Amino acid sequence: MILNDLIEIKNAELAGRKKITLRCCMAAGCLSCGAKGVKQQLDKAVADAGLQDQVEVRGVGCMKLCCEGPLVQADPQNSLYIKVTPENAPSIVAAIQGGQTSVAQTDPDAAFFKRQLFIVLANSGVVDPERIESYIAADGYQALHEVLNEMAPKNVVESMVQSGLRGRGGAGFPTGLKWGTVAKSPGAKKYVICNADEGDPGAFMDRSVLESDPHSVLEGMAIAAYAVGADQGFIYVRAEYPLAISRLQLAIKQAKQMGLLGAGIFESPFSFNVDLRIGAGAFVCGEETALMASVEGKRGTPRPRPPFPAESGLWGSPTLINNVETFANVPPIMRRGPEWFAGIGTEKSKGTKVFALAGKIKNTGLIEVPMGTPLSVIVQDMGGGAPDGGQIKAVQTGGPSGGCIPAEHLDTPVDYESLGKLGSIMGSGGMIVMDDQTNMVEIARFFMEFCMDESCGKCIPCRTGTVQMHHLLDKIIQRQATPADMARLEELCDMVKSTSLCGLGQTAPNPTLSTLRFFRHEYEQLLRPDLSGPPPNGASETRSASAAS
Amino acid sequence: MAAKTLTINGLQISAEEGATILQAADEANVKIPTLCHLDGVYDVGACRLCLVEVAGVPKLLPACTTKVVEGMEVKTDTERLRKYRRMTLELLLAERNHVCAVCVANGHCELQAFAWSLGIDHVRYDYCFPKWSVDNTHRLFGMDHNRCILCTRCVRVCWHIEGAGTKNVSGRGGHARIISDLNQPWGEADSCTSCGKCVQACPTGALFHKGSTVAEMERDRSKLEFIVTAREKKQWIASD
Amino acid sequence: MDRVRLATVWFGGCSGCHMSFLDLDEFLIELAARVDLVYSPVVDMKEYPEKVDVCLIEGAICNQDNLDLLHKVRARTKVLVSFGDCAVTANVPAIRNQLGAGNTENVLQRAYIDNAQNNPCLPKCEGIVPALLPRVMPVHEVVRVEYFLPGCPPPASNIKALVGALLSGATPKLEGMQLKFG
Amino acid sequence: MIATTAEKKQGRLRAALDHASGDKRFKILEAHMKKFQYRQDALIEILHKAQELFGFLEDDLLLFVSYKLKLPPSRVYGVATFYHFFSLKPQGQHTCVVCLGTACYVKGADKILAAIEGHSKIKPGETTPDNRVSLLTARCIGACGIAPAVVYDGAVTPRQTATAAVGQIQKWEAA
Repeated sequence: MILNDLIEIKNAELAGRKKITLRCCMAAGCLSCGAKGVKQQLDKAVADAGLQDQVEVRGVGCMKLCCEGPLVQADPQNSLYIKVTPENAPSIVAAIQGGQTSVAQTDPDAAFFKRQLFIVLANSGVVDPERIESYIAADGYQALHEVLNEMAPKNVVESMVQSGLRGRGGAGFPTGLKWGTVAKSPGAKKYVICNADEGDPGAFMDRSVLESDPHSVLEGMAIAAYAVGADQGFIYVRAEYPLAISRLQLAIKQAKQMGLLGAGIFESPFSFNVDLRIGAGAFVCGEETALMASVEGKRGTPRPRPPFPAESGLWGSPTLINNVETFANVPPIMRRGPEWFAGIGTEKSKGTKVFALAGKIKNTGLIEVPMGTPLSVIVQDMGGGAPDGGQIKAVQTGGPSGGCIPAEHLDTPVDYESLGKLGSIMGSGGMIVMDDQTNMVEIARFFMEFCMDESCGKCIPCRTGTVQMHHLLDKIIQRQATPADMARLEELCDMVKSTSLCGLGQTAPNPTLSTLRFFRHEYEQLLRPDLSGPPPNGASETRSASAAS
Repeated sequence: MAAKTLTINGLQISAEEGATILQAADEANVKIPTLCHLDGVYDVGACRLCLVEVAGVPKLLPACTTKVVEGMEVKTDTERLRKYRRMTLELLLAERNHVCAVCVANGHCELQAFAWSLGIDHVRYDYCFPKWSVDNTHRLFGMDHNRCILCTRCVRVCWHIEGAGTKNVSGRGGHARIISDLNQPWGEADSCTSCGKCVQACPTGALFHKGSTVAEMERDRSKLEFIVTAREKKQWIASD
Repeated sequence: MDRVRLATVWFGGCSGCHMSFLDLDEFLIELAARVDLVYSPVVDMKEYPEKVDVCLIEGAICNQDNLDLLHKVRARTKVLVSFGDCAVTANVPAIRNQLGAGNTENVLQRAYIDNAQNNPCLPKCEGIVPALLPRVMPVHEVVRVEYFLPGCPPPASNIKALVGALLSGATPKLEGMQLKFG
Repeated sequence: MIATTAEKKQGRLRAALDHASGDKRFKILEAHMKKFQYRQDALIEILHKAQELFGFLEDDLLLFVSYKLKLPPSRVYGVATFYHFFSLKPQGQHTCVVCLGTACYVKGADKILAAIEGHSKIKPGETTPDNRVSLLTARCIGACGIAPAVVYDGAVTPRQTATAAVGQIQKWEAA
């Protein structure tokens, strides 16, 4: 494979394009609503109408507005059909020929779409994720070619530094700096790992990227491997995402066949292989040292850092770990230049961020917005506010490591620093909207239960502290807790945060701390004054014995 | 080997390059509490009792896995650290059934000793009272999960000193427990060589010699130290 | 100086702490000179009196009677001392908690039927045998407690240190081995 | 003593291997291990395959994996029990996985779960006594856009209600 081959594939693909395309969303959400049958019937309706030469029915990745799925977009008509059933197919095919249709549509130029800026999701819902040619037609693998042929590894690192990209996994560590550290670490063998263990409940951005545009992640990883001097990559992906796994497997196979992965990529001396590692249901494996233990086939328990993976990672070798969205940002940055990327977003948070918008909100789905977009734009303008006349009470970001931002702070711009100031975190991109029906103490308990169940059990503060914090939250909800119990809860939050071994424990108190900060009255309403009298509301004096095993 | 100078609690000391804060402190006779560290086996930084404050570092650092750095200013015994250590111990005491009065290790237990030395007179958290079993199937030893604090010393000596790989942790979180082989009764674990290193390593009454009664179970760490020194330094005669 | 009104109560425990109290030997005589023992298993007093200054509580809270009396004790006493491991940690009586919620039937079954040599029958007479609580608790889980004296039993010297300090109006300060559980 | 221990060891392993020799699935599993060159770091992939073939990880199976990958049994057991995806107990004929991710939770997944628990009288992780239905929960299946989601026998089903979920279980019971 050389550049000419790549361009040839692109041209052939573009030349084969038909006058009309019907893009059918084939991501997991729409598939579970029957998208497969929709595509089959569209194929059939097109054939029945004898339009095979004019109409292409293309299965694509996520088309973002998940709540209205299955989605079908007709171009150049620019019609977006929603909640499509297989029976609707003939009617849609009639409509693209100029006829009338009663199939429900929504405005593809509505705020939900118009306020988005696509970098990571540019190919999502456009290219066919199961055909590498489709990705190449969208300028795929050009960046890799350019990097391999025209740039020294240190210049690639330099470009990443200039772009200002920060890790999209949650903590926001500068990506270029991380690449530079791995590149400088001595070692004959180095690894690149893509963290696709999207464990935050309420987050599905990485799943969508992998299902919709797997090659962009592979290309990003290959560029990273070249920059840091690695020849082996792993993608650690959750077993809960079978579609993402099969599409990745297919993408790796196709890329290998074309010589875009494997030995001598683009006929250069650079070799890079990618293997999949399937997670097995452990949230803690999103933590990088635990993830590496898991890749090595061990119990996914974290270890103290330093040494950091960049110095001593997988099997003791320098290892670069970035998450899916970070890698997906790399090809566009290389293609369009770091200055272009650095021109988007805010001073300290560059580029865009993908969010999975869900919960008590009208439009649920996937959005990509420039960093610095106010939360209110996301939840009100794009999300359409709370459904059924409810009032938005809070927005939860960062999953079990994040916090609840109350409605009065909705003018906050989304960037790493602003969310941090409110006791939340950017996180990987889960954004759950809560309305006035939501009990915030129960939300705190929900997340604490999550952390308690997901604690690996290695360090004492996390293993036992989450159990006691969960018990105290439970006691508060049962109206059996006293102000002394509240004080104990707050003290434990501080202790678990300060003393836990890894990020899971260190951030486990965050949802509780943030709800205590903004919704303290909801806690206080549930307290009994002290131990001297019987508890209020006839709650019984004693709690039931808990059995941990 | 180059020496590093640092201060621990204001005291100027020097330590070998590559030494941990815990080792440096130990040589300077500054005691840092720890439940998972055991001389001779690698450290895991799990119990968090040995966390110390280092000037200029916002996070608390585990003394057992943090290497000394020139000019480091370490504090091992601040009010904040003492408070966290007390809480850690209280959490442990509430986690399983540490009924000291009827424990074989009463009076010879590291958990119990740290509790009184840190001034714990009661546990402020509700006791969990979980149901855990006792494995008495081994000919020589017993394992009482009620007393286990999951420090994994037994696992580490079994794998890295004895090399048998009998013991491991199964499950996770609060459900984690020490197993033998394929979660078999200890007496049926084929790989166990009955060397007893795990029993010597245990900080509490979780692992014990059969036949010891309450308050009788003393540990003999010298055997572990002997074999580690023997292997590392080729010194096969005990120094005293 | 007014005489201190001292009480001791005995909940779910083996009475070993009270035995240790009696081991105070000659300090008992000193004590007798300075306190009125207004309620205790070792004196004949049916009702817990009002206005007690100090009460030593032995035992865990196991049944409804323990619970009712404990609330009365708290309401009528200035300073409560959790006296011994059963009061401080619930200790051996709480081993039955491991049977899980609703264990009371199992406990009675085991004690009065399975292990009975003669006349196995459950003690269920209303008003005679107090109902067991679903869960045995240390004292401080039910009411506020001022001081804790762990030990099984606490050695007489520790009792003397604590009670002596209370009588002299000082804040008791036990430390080191004096706080050893078990 | 040494002799008896050795005897016991062989007996146990031989039993497991005897068991394996009569079952085609072990051959498929071994072929899978071969694909990974019997690498010890592929343990989790091997366990995935084993569970796919056998439905759950029984002791002989774990012993077989441990023998073939040359890993101590305690290591294999420790890994198999660390990850929630692996099951050491047989599953029922049908599985019902209620997603308890945040999006599903705020949209009432807890009520769906409670309804199923009430109807089937089992808790998550348990199987009905007639072995018909296993109830499980998931931490988030990433179907947040169509919450609350329930997975019936592997099929993700959007926008579920307590009634719909119980209805599906009744259908299984009637079949």
